[in-house]
Amino acid sequence: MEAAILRVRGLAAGYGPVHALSSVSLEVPDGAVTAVLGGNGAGKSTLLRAVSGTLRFQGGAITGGTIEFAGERLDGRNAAQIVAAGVVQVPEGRQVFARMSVADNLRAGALGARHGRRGEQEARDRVLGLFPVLAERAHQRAGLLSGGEQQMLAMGRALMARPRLLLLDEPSLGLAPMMAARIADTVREINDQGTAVLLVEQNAALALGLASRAVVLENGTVALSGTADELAASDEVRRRYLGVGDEEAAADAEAGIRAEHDHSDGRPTLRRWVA
Amino acid sequence: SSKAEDDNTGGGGNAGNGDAGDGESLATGPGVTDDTISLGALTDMTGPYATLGVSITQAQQLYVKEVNEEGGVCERDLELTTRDHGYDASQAISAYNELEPNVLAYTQFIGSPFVTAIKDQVDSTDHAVIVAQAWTASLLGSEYIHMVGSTYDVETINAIDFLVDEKGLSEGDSIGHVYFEGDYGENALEGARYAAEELGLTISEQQIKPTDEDMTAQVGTLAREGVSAIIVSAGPRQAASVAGVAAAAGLNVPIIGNNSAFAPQLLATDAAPALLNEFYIAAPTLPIGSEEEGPSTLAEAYLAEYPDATLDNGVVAGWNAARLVTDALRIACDNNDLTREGVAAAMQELNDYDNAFGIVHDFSDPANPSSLESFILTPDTDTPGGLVVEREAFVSELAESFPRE
Amino acid sequence: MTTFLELLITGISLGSVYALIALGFVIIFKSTEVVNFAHASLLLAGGYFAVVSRDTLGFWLALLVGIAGAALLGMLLEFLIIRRYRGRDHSVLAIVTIGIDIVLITELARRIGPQIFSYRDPWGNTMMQLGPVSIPQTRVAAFVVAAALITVFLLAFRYTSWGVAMRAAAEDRGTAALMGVRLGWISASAWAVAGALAAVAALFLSIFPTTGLDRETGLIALKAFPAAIIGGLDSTTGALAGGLIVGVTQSLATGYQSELSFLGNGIGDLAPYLVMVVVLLIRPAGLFGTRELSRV
Amino acid sequence: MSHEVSGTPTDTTVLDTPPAPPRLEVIDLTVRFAGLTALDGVSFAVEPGSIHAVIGPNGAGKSTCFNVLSGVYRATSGSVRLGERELTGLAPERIAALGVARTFQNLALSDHATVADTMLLGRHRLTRTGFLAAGLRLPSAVREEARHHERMREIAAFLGLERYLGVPAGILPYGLQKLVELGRALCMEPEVLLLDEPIAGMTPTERRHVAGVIAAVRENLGVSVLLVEHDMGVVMRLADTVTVLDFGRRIAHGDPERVQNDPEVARAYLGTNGGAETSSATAFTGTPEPKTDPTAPPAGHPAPDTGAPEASDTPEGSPPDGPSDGGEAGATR
Amino acid sequence: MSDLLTRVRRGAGEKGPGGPASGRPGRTPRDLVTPGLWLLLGLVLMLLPFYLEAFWLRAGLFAMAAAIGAIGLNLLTGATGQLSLGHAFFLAIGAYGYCVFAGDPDAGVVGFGMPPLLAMVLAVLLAGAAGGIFSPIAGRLRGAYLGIATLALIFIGQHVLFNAHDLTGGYNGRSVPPLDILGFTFDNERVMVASVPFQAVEKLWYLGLILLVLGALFARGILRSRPGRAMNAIRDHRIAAGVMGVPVARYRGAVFIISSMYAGLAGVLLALIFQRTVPSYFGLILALEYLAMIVIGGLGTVGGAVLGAFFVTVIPQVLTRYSEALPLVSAPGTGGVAPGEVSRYLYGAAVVAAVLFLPGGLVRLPAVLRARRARRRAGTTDTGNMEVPS
Ligand SMILES: Nc1ncnc2c1ncn2[C@@H]1O[C@H](COP(=O)(O)OP(=O)(O)OP(=O)(O)O)[C@@H](O)[C@H]1O
Ligand SMILES: Nc1ncnc2c1ncn2[C@@H]1O[C@H](COP(=O)(O)OP(=O)(O)OP(=O)(O)O)[C@@H](O)[C@H]1O
Ligand SMILES: [Mg+2]
Ligand SMILES: [Mg+2]
Repeated sequence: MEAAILRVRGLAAGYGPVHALSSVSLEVPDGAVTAVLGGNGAGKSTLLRAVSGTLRFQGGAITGGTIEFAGERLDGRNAAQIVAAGVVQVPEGRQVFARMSVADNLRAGALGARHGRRGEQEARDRVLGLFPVLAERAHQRAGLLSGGEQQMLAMGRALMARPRLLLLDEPSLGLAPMMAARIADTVREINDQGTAVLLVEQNAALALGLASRAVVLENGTVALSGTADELAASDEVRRRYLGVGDEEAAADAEAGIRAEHDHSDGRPTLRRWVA
Repeated sequence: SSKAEDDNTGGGGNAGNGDAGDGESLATGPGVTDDTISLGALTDMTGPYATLGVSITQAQQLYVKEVNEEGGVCERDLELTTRDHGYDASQAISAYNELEPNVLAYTQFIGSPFVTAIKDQVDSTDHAVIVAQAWTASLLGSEYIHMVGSTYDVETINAIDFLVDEKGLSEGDSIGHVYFEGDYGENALEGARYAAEELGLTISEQQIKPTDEDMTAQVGTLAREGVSAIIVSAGPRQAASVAGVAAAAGLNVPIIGNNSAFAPQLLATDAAPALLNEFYIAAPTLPIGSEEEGPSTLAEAYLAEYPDATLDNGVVAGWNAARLVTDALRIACDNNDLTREGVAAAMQELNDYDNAFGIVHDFSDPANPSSLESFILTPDTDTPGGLVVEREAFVSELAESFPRE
Repeated sequence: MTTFLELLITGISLGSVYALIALGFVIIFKSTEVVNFAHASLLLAGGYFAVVSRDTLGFWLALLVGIAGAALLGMLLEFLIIRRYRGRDHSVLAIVTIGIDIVLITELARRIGPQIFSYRDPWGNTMMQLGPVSIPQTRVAAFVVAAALITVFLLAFRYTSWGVAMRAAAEDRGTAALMGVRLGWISASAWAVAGALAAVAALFLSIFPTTGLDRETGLIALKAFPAAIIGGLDSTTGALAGGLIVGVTQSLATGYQSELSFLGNGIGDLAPYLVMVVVLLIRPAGLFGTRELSRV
Repeated sequence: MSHEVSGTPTDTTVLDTPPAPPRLEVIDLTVRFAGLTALDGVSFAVEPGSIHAVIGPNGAGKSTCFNVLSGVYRATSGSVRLGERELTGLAPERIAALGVARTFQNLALSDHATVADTMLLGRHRLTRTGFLAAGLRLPSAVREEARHHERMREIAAFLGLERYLGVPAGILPYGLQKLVELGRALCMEPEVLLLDEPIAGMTPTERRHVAGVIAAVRENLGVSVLLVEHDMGVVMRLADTVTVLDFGRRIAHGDPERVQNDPEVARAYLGTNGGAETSSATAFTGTPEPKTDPTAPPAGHPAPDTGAPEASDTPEGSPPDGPSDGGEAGATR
Repeated sequence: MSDLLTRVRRGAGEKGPGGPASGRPGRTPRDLVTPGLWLLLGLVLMLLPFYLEAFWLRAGLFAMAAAIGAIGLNLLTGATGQLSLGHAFFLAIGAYGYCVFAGDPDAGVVGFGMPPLLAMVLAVLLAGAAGGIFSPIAGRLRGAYLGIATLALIFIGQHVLFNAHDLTGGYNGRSVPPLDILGFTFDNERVMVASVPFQAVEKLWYLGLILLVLGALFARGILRSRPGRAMNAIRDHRIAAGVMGVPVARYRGAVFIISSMYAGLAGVLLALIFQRTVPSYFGLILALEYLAMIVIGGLGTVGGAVLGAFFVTVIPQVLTRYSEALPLVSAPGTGGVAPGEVSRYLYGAAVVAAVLFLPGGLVRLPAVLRARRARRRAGTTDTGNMEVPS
């Protein structure tokens, strides 16, 4: 395994009374894609927020453990310092600056990085090359873009900082298949250019296809970890996150319904309501 | 325990215990004990009239202190309870009612709306003598509520009389009147309108709000209309701005303000040159800086007590009011009736009352101000309090004939 | 005609001072989405700091002290209070600023007491002749200063990273932080700028033709509310336009008071609010404000 | 598709055949935003009781179409009919009153409202209690509240949400929040249900659950469902008919099988020559090499003019042909 | 259902907050204690006029009137999210409306001499109508724009109050005819009840109590059922509310009207307590005080409005009353900090503190304390990811 660029050890974090992460340890090798899998509420986003120093904006805080990036401690630093160190996150749900133009969103992405005007221009060219639609919409207000366009903008904006480690929180959410594939390509491309990626994905198939290593978070702790291939082969992962392997359900909507009905919790049939 | 009243103290609350110290039967009312007489003061020390309120209150506290040092009134010490209502109606009315059961009279009540608000209650049930710190005609008519000196309407008539007599205004001329919304300005305006009509002058009315501090627009309008004089029934800042703008714009006309339109602090500002030129104030007392005995002793005593304070007309007003109440108490004591009605009756006896501030007052007629006289003052940098007498106390004939319903 | 011209020029000169205050509102609103009702106290504080140091430091240094003091106070408010707010609803923060205002105004009024402070400024009572109209030199100065400052901020918002960062922070602090925006610095700087502008406005509001600074001076900030709204709360150009409109409206309504007497006395102060209501009826986000757009 | 398999009717006695909902017809619908045509003469019809999917690349105009259908945007031209009723031009609440319910692509929930209250909001159109009755707690209001509360619980139970009724919606995980939105829409007892990406961001298990729910809803209640979804696996299995949009235009239409094999669709949307069994998962695990740049306009298609809104500091007039929300362009929060 | 969901369910099911519409579990002892406490509180309030001196009764009455007004504002600003700085205007309409309707026809100012009870009802309706006239404007504006537009109401209101002498009596206001219900007059005529003399305050106390309780129950009824849900939805997500079938504009208008009517009622009550209405009272400061009330007490709740109203109105009175006895506070005229100033520091700071440290306001204080105690007792054990944050 290559040298780890990010080392998380015994990380615990929570939101006030809510404990979202407890003793999470993982390593992100330099120049590779690492995937984090897990169900809803497993703590994936919390992990990324902890790394990027933005937990406090959600009312959360790191309560224990350490985060090391390229040999330097990140925990305890503020978000701006972390960005300056080269760690940039694309937040869940895109969160583009809705009332700013697309162009200004991209400019905002370059705020934290100190690469000078030239650097900014280069970064912009690269981003617009990846996502030509952003050039077309440069003057449109970002909030009016479609969901997928916003996702592209969010990615592009993060790349403006030319990060060494990119944290991606569910980049494929709500994307058309082709667009998701394109994002996947982009991730691969970015990675090839030497940027390490920590990828959180609900879409395990996509994630495992991209990643060299992966961890599975469950209930705020690391349940499984290993190479992507190992995990992809694991029954547990296949059944729970890839949605395959359960012979009865077989990723089939109808079977899903039947399965639900067979369940003893006995979800009732909904009858039409008569007033 | 409950508020249930015992039968022997039930009733009007003015009966009191008859056992006064000196054997004779002195009737006493609320606020009077064997060794103290409680008085109330309702003031504004944190609201828009704080400047006035602080001076009045300090002067009254000083007065009470002096009286007590000289043995008090009716062998009792005076006790002054002050409540700051911050010019808020609910606070003012609460404060009045809070003090009401425990004081014999009020030496101060700032805020004519609030005085008006409790007027009916005073007349019908409370009967406490109140010296109000507002000189508007709307407060006249109660035998319990008094003001020391002329009301704003009369003062304004006198001011116009001064302009005509000494500043050469004549029939056909026009006067600008810059006045506050509310009863101070409006009461003054009534006087101005009456005098103007009688004298064949026209009034150019400019109503402003206490928050307006820049009088450029108003003075500009007056200048275009070619006024020959300006009356200011507003606050000191507005008066200063009027004077300053008029001077700068070359509108060289006499400006005269009501008593409340001047503060000595103005003379430390850039407005000073304009004010020292042709600016006058009509006032119901001698200025604090006068050489006469009344003002000069007060000024001395006040500065001794409050070395950092400013001498302004609030000091005079507060002192006079406290003194008026005390003198009424003395008469009531002589009459063996230290009840509220007794104090009110004593006020009526003060029909020739010289308080050493240049004007003789008559408090016997509730329907009329205690005096119709005004001094005309003018700013002067070298005098404490910043004002000197320009024209001695006088009553305009018009003021005498001013109809009062 | 001269009358009208004179009123117009008086109004513009007064309006430029309102515009300065409104600009402060707008900058705070743009960067932190807070409607700052504490602006009156920033203004009064700036003036107070300046006038109390006038005697020892002389006019220009004292003015600097006032500006720096108000800027610092603004930053302090941002640091101690605004920044601590965890919720999302910015109208709650607006109410917080009301609380701040009450405390600060009370304290400043207590300190100022009965005094009327004079700046003893270099312009004095000189009037300037503009064609048939003469207006105070101080107001010309106010107009020039206001126009210059507003232009500077307009450009800054549009073209500097500071402007981009400020707008980003205004929208979503969390995401802006992800971009490496130093949030603390950004919103503190907005509050500082607003404080500084208020201090400049305080100067022009307490020198000729006004008498001086006293405890009531801050109330004039109330005039800047309709100014900021008429222009549009998030528009720096709007602040200028709104300020001028309020100034001119007020001046005209005062000047033609006798013609307008059917509306009651003292219409001059009410007129800006009436204009504001009319503007809002036609353009709910003010003349230059951006309509809030969002999609689902 | 084979909806006879789905939703085993357990209790046939109470399942009176629901009256068919009216047909929803979109005719030549065009929506333009300042300089950008989001929908360009789109027509399709949702047959009563069917599941109709609308798919297309990001920015194709699917949500815009939903926004017009639910009255959030006003169409530039064209018309939408529900049975006999014309929907274009009606305010959102009027459309809701006709039985059109929807969910939102990005959640539109109150964070602090409990799940129960959130779902009861959906009952708004079915209930009458006004301010007076509510304030005075008139018996009629109490009765109504109880009755609808009961029904809301039924729907919650159906969705598996009954445990969370007392919990603020905002603290639920994303998947559950989406389910709450669906519950809220179901609480409107809709005739037509518009679902904008109902399973995006869910785990496979949750996806299966929700897909089952959708099928069961159609089966049990007989409502028409208009579905926007990028998970092709689910779309193919659930939908009876599919309409494909690209750059605001309809590029394909028909049953899922046909649409999936349409080369145009593959080019513009799927990015592969997508076989019938293409699931979202397999589409990603392979190494898809998009042949064309998906974001570039197809040949012959006019590039959208983006002379649109100016930078934020300039006055922005309402685009003459913009969508309208009670007189204002665009939707406003 | 996925087991992830089940896990979540475990956490939440144990200790859901039991929101208004959630399933109500069987009665716990606490459920029985609460009605008992309310009963006791009611009894105490009923008995107070027999023990408290008039000063405190009057302070209490001011607070009750304020509470009614604050409830109305909280419906508008707290529950529907429409910021209003113009509440004082509607208070003024209520107060002056009552005077005009009930006023003596021959008293120099316009008065219709109606029966006071009718006048009271009409005044409340008039306030509602005024709100109705403004509501189309209110319906168009958002957030800060609405807030400042309502500010115009204050200035317009003051202008009218000062200028329409015939109606309002001008600067010094006009006197308020006492309320009279079926021959029982709420004036200063002493009536002995259990040998306690009852004057205006004592009599009005009961009127105030009744109006407050009715007003509070009415508002609670609204908030906890269909209209309340719609109002909250408009506040939280206007577009979604419309799509769910809520006629947003109509609702916003209706809430504006109802809120104005509450203000009108508060105005009538205030007028009855003052026995005189003065225009300067109904200014910006008053409007800001009402906003402070609902923030300090708690946005969007009836209890919050009531608590906030008591806090904001009673604190200055207490401080003024005990100015001599309090440390740091000095009697007027002795230099130092005046009680009026202290109370302003206090409630200004309270607004800030409430928002920063007690989001949800005073009403949430017991819940927050309870949660903190519970947490301390339970230590910091992980109670699952779905525990409801307090
Ligand atoms: N702002 C917040 N306040 C309180 N609790 C929160 C907050 N954000 C998340 N949580 C809780 O923390 C836990 C972990 O949430 P997190 O968002 O990290 O999960 P996730 O794995 O990203 O889920 P998803 O797939 O839904 O994005 C969940 O139980 C969630 O409810
Ligand atoms: N209110 C608006 N003003 C201006 N442009 C808009 C508005 N709403 C949508 N658009 C534009 O219309 C186009 C279609 O958007 P829409 O949201 O309908 O796409 P979509 O098909 O739902 O995409 P996705 O799958 O990404 O959600 C986009 O280019 C978007 O930028
Ligand atoms: Mg997440
Ligand atoms: Mg969409």
